[in-house]
Amino acid sequence: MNGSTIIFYLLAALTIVCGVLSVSTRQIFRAAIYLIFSLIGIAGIYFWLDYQFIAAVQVVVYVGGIVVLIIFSIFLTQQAGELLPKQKIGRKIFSVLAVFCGFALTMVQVYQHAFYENDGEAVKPVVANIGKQMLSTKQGGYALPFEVVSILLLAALVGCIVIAISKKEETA
Amino acid sequence: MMEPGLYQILFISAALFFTGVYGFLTRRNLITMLMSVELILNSVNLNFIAFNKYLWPQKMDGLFFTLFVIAIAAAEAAVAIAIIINLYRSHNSIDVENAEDLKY
Amino acid sequence: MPSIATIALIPLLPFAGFVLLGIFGRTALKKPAGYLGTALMLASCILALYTAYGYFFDFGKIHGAYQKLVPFQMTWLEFSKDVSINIGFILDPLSAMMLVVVTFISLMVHIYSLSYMKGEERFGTYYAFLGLFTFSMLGLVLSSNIFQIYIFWELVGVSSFLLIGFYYDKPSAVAACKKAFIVTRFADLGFLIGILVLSYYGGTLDFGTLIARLTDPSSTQMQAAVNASFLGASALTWGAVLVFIGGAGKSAMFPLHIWLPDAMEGPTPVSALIHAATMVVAGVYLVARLFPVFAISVPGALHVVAYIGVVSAMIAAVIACTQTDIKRVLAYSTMSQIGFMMFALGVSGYGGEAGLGYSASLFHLFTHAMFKALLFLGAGSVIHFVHSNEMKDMGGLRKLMPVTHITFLIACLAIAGVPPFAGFFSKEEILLAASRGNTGIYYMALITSGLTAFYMFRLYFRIFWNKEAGHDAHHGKEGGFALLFPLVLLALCAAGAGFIPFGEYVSSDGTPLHSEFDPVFSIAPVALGVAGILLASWFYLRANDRADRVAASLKGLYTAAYNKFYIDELYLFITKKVLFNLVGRPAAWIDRNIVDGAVNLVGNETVAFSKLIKKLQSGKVQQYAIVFLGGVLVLAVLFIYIWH
Amino acid sequence: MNLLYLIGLPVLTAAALLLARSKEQVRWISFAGSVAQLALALALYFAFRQERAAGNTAAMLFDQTWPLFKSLHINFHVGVDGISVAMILLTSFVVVSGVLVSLNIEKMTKEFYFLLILLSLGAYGFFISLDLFVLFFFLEIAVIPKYLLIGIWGSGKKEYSANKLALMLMGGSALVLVGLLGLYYASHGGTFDLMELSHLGIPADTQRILFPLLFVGFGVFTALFPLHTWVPDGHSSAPTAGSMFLAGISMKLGGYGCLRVAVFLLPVGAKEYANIIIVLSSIAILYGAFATMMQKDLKYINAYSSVSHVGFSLLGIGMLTHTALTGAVLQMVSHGLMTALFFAVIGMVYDRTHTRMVNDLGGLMKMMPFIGTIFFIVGLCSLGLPGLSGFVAEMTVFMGSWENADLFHRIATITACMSIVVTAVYILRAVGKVMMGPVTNPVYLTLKDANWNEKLAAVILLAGILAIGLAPFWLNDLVRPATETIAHQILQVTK
Repeated sequence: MNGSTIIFYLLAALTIVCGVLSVSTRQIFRAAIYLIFSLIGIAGIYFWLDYQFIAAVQVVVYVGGIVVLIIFSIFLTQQAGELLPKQKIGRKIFSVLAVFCGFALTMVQVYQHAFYENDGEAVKPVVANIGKQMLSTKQGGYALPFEVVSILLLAALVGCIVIAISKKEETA
Repeated sequence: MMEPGLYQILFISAALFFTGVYGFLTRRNLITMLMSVELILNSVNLNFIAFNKYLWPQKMDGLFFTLFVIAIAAAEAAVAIAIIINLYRSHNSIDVENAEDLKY
Repeated sequence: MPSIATIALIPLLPFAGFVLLGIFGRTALKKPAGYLGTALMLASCILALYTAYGYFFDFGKIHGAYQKLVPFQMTWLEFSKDVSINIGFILDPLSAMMLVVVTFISLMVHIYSLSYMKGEERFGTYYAFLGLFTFSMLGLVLSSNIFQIYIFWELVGVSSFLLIGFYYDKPSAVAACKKAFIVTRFADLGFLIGILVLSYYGGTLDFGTLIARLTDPSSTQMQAAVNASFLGASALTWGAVLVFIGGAGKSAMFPLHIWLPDAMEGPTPVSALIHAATMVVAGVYLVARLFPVFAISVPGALHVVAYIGVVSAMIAAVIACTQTDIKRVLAYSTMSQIGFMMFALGVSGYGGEAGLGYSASLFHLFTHAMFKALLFLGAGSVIHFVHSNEMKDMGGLRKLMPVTHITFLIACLAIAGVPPFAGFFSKEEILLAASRGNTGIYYMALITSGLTAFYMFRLYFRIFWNKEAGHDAHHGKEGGFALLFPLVLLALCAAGAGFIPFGEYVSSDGTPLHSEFDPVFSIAPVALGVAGILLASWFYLRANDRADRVAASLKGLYTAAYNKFYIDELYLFITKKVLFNLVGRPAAWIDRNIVDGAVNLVGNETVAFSKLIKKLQSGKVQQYAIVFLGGVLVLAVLFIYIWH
Repeated sequence: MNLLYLIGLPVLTAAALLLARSKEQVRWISFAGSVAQLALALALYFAFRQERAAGNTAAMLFDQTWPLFKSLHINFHVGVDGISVAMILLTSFVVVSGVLVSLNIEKMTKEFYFLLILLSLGAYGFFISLDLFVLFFFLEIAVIPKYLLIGIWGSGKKEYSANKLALMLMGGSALVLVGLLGLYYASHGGTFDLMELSHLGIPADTQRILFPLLFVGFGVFTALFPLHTWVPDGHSSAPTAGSMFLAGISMKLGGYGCLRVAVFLLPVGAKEYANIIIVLSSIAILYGAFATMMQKDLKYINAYSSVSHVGFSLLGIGMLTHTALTGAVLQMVSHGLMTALFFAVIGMVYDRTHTRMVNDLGGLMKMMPFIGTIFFIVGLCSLGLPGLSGFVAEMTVFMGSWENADLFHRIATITACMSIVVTAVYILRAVGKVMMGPVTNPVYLTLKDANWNEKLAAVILLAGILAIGLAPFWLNDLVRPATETIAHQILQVTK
């Protein structure tokens, strides 16, 4: 039992506990906050795994971007102090059952499966390497997907504007 | 306690995934459903990274996929929230039970 | 022998009149319509007389017998190699005689109508219809093919419909024309099926071949027809009876006579032409045309003809005694006289002396056409004068309308069978034939002829005598030349036509039949006729209440006869109550509710089912997600543990 | 004579319609197009006669083939025989007069005419195709316009009627499609070619299965009892030209299909199911006539009478003798002309009085002698008056039916004959109420008679009716050899 292990389990606990709280609390703002912590926990795991760049992206995009967006939308749509509506109990039971079964099935499969580890010279996931491969047009390069994703983002941006704007014009 | 490895991470990601699914199934508020979806996406990202780390250390494909997923998740969240806000404007509610105009 | 064109022109000239006046009769040709129609009819009549004269005295007789000539025939509609509808002309004594009758009476009616229908708004149309009728009737009598007869039979029916309904804004006229058409149509159904039967067994539609095959006991067709039986009678009997039903409908035989009295709603000249002289004798013509088949092969059917004929004659005569509408009296009298013709055919045999009834029947047809047309035209003249059909509005008209009076009297004498007027000779022959053929029928006929004299003179006295000149001067004077000329001409014929030695020319087998006049036999009918006249004069010569008292004492019979023995009501019951309410209404209801209901049910059930399953498509995302997740899990388990 | 003109002309007309700028242009283009169709149909008739007179005895004349889907042996194969020519003539007559009577359509004029022309295209294509695939294609082309014509320009409960019609006809087409595919696979070699299929001798068991599919499928189109219920609703809701096309052309597609596909290709099946057809059609004839007696709406009267009249052609088909088959074709042509004219006249009356209820109308003859006369003549044609086409056709059917000597056929024939009386009852009732009698409504006194286009339309159809009624031999000579081919197929089975 060394420090690294302890840190890992702490991070794991943080992630899962915050995740569970985030889907179970009846106060929506708290749910968002729990989500942040859960995401931070995942970022921590990325750090733990030595994937600093991804961890940074995770913090910046998720915690700094998406969740803030979510919080803004909560402000826009939610009355303060209002509890979230309760779900039907039947639905809850069924969901728990299904989720538990699914989880059990997955884990059984995971533990029964013998993963084959590839040997070979490990590539350091440092920013320089990532950048090179990302913008490379050679074999194994990700220039094309990169462009596709950027266009997708652009399209999403335009889409958001259109969706948000259309109603206003009609009412005006 | 065991040395953390692939199986432990897979356990976390599976737990996170099903937590997200549970949230998606039981939450009635669209924003919280969106949060559940974020959890699901993150569990997938975690899997990619873990497999990359433990099974294909000589490549970075998992990492790139994670990157793209994050990018797409950002777009998705933006669009989803635009829709949610629009829905709120027209229906004055973002309860998923009420958003059923497109049935039949 | 006249050229084909000459014969063809006889029917085609009136047809040309129909087409011209039908199209332009309302506009360009409105004024000269009458003269145009009459001129065409005159030409047609001259051609007909020329043809008939030529036939009887020139080319028709070969080896001492009149031949059936078919100068022209063309295929009109081919059904199979042997069976086809041919349009052609047949010339034999029967058709030649009918040509003369039809064209002559039609010409008289054309002339008469010039005055009678003057000022009518649809004057041109009237002449067009007359042309159509004359064309159809001539086509009918010239038919060389049994289907051709049917064709013209229907056309005659429709022109009768048109003319009865000429005053189409009068609801009673509309009802009458519909009734006439539908009743005769019903009879035509029998005719049509009869044609189908005969043509099937005869293997042809051509009269000559058909008659030859169906009268020759050794021919295969004949044997097949006799051997095939249905409900106890041979196919041939059925065929003949069915054809006769068609004839009975057109000739207003009991029980299909109900349309004839109502048909009097038409203009009076039309009644004279169609419902007295020509169309209504088409049934007689039809039986006469197929007479060899009836007489030789199916005597059973001929008995039917005889009994139907005599019963009709009698019933009609009884009803005629009670009617007060003068045209209706004449209508029933027509029916009665046609009954005479029918049973004369019915009691006749084929060939030689036995064929006396045949000649007598057609002789009566000929004379009847003359005097009955005269009676109708005379009645028309009276109606024109007093503007009413009812007897009670008339009386004492003899001084006001002398010409009408004299001609009407001649006609009455003729129909009553007083010698030497035309009716006497023909009726004598019929009675003679009946006494030889069937005594029962003979006595019934004798009584009927007495009744005939009675009701005709009842009519005569009530119009021209009875009350004295109860009419004001506003009636004006008797009609002009066009009105009176046909009356006089027809009166001459009615008086003199009896002296034609008819049997010489028209007989069942074509060989001349010499009929000798037997004064002893004539005593009984003439005495009865005179008795009828005297009785009528006792009742009606002067205004008195004798008739009413007798009617009151015979109340039941009188009321029944006055109401035409309730036959109309019976038909009305059958059609209205049974056919409309028990067949038509349910059929319409079933179609809307059961057949269509079934279709709608299929549609509605589909919709209901879709309503049921569309609930699955609830629009609730989470429900979908759950189903999706469940599906994924089930599939995963299936693929991993069961179907791996 | 190139049969493709028959397809090309409507296509060209339709294209020209799309380019038209004003309603006037639309009307004149359609009118010119339909007159050209009529001319073409007449030219085809004379060319056909000439070819036959020159001694060409091939079953199908003017035939042409282009491969469509080579690997499936589907060809664009066209050709005509007497029946097709008669049907094409009928179609062209109805199209011209249909276009003429609808010159006063103001609502979406261009679309209306476009659909009319499209329908005629479907009909021509259907009648000339000798490949079942192409045949089915054109059959479907003819269905859609009907739906739209009723749904858009109709009156009354038009949506219901349009749906009902379209669904029932589509149901029929579905059966036909299954039947056609069955034929395709039954032919082993896999062919849709009509003439090839007719020589194949399809096994009796297969025929037993396929015949009902095809016959009922086409039967829906031609109001086979009890699948006729779209007829009253569809006809009564359709606009005037729509009813004319529906009854005059579209119902004939079904009859033609029954004869040309079902009976011709599957004689064994026809023989086995003939009695059922006879029973159904006899019922339809009499029952339709009785149901007509009780109708109050003029269009319903004509629609039910159509059920009854079409029954005659189905009866003729069921009787399977050469004469009866000829009669069936004659009846189709005759009924097409007659019923189209009847609907045209009803439309004219309706346009003026705004009612079709028999009880509300009366005495119209006085104000509109032309319309009244045509109404009367077409009524007479319907009740089978000699000199008009109905008589010729019905008598041919009766004569042909009577050739079957057994009691069953006899009774069926007599049942059918009885309808001539019932027909007279309802026709005279309608004529008597509507045209004769006193004028029921003083408003009617100011009504005008037909105008030139209506007169022309009526005269064109009337000319057809008279041409058949007065001189049936030309049509008979045209149709008889063609039906003989079909009768021959059946005769071979018997031997």
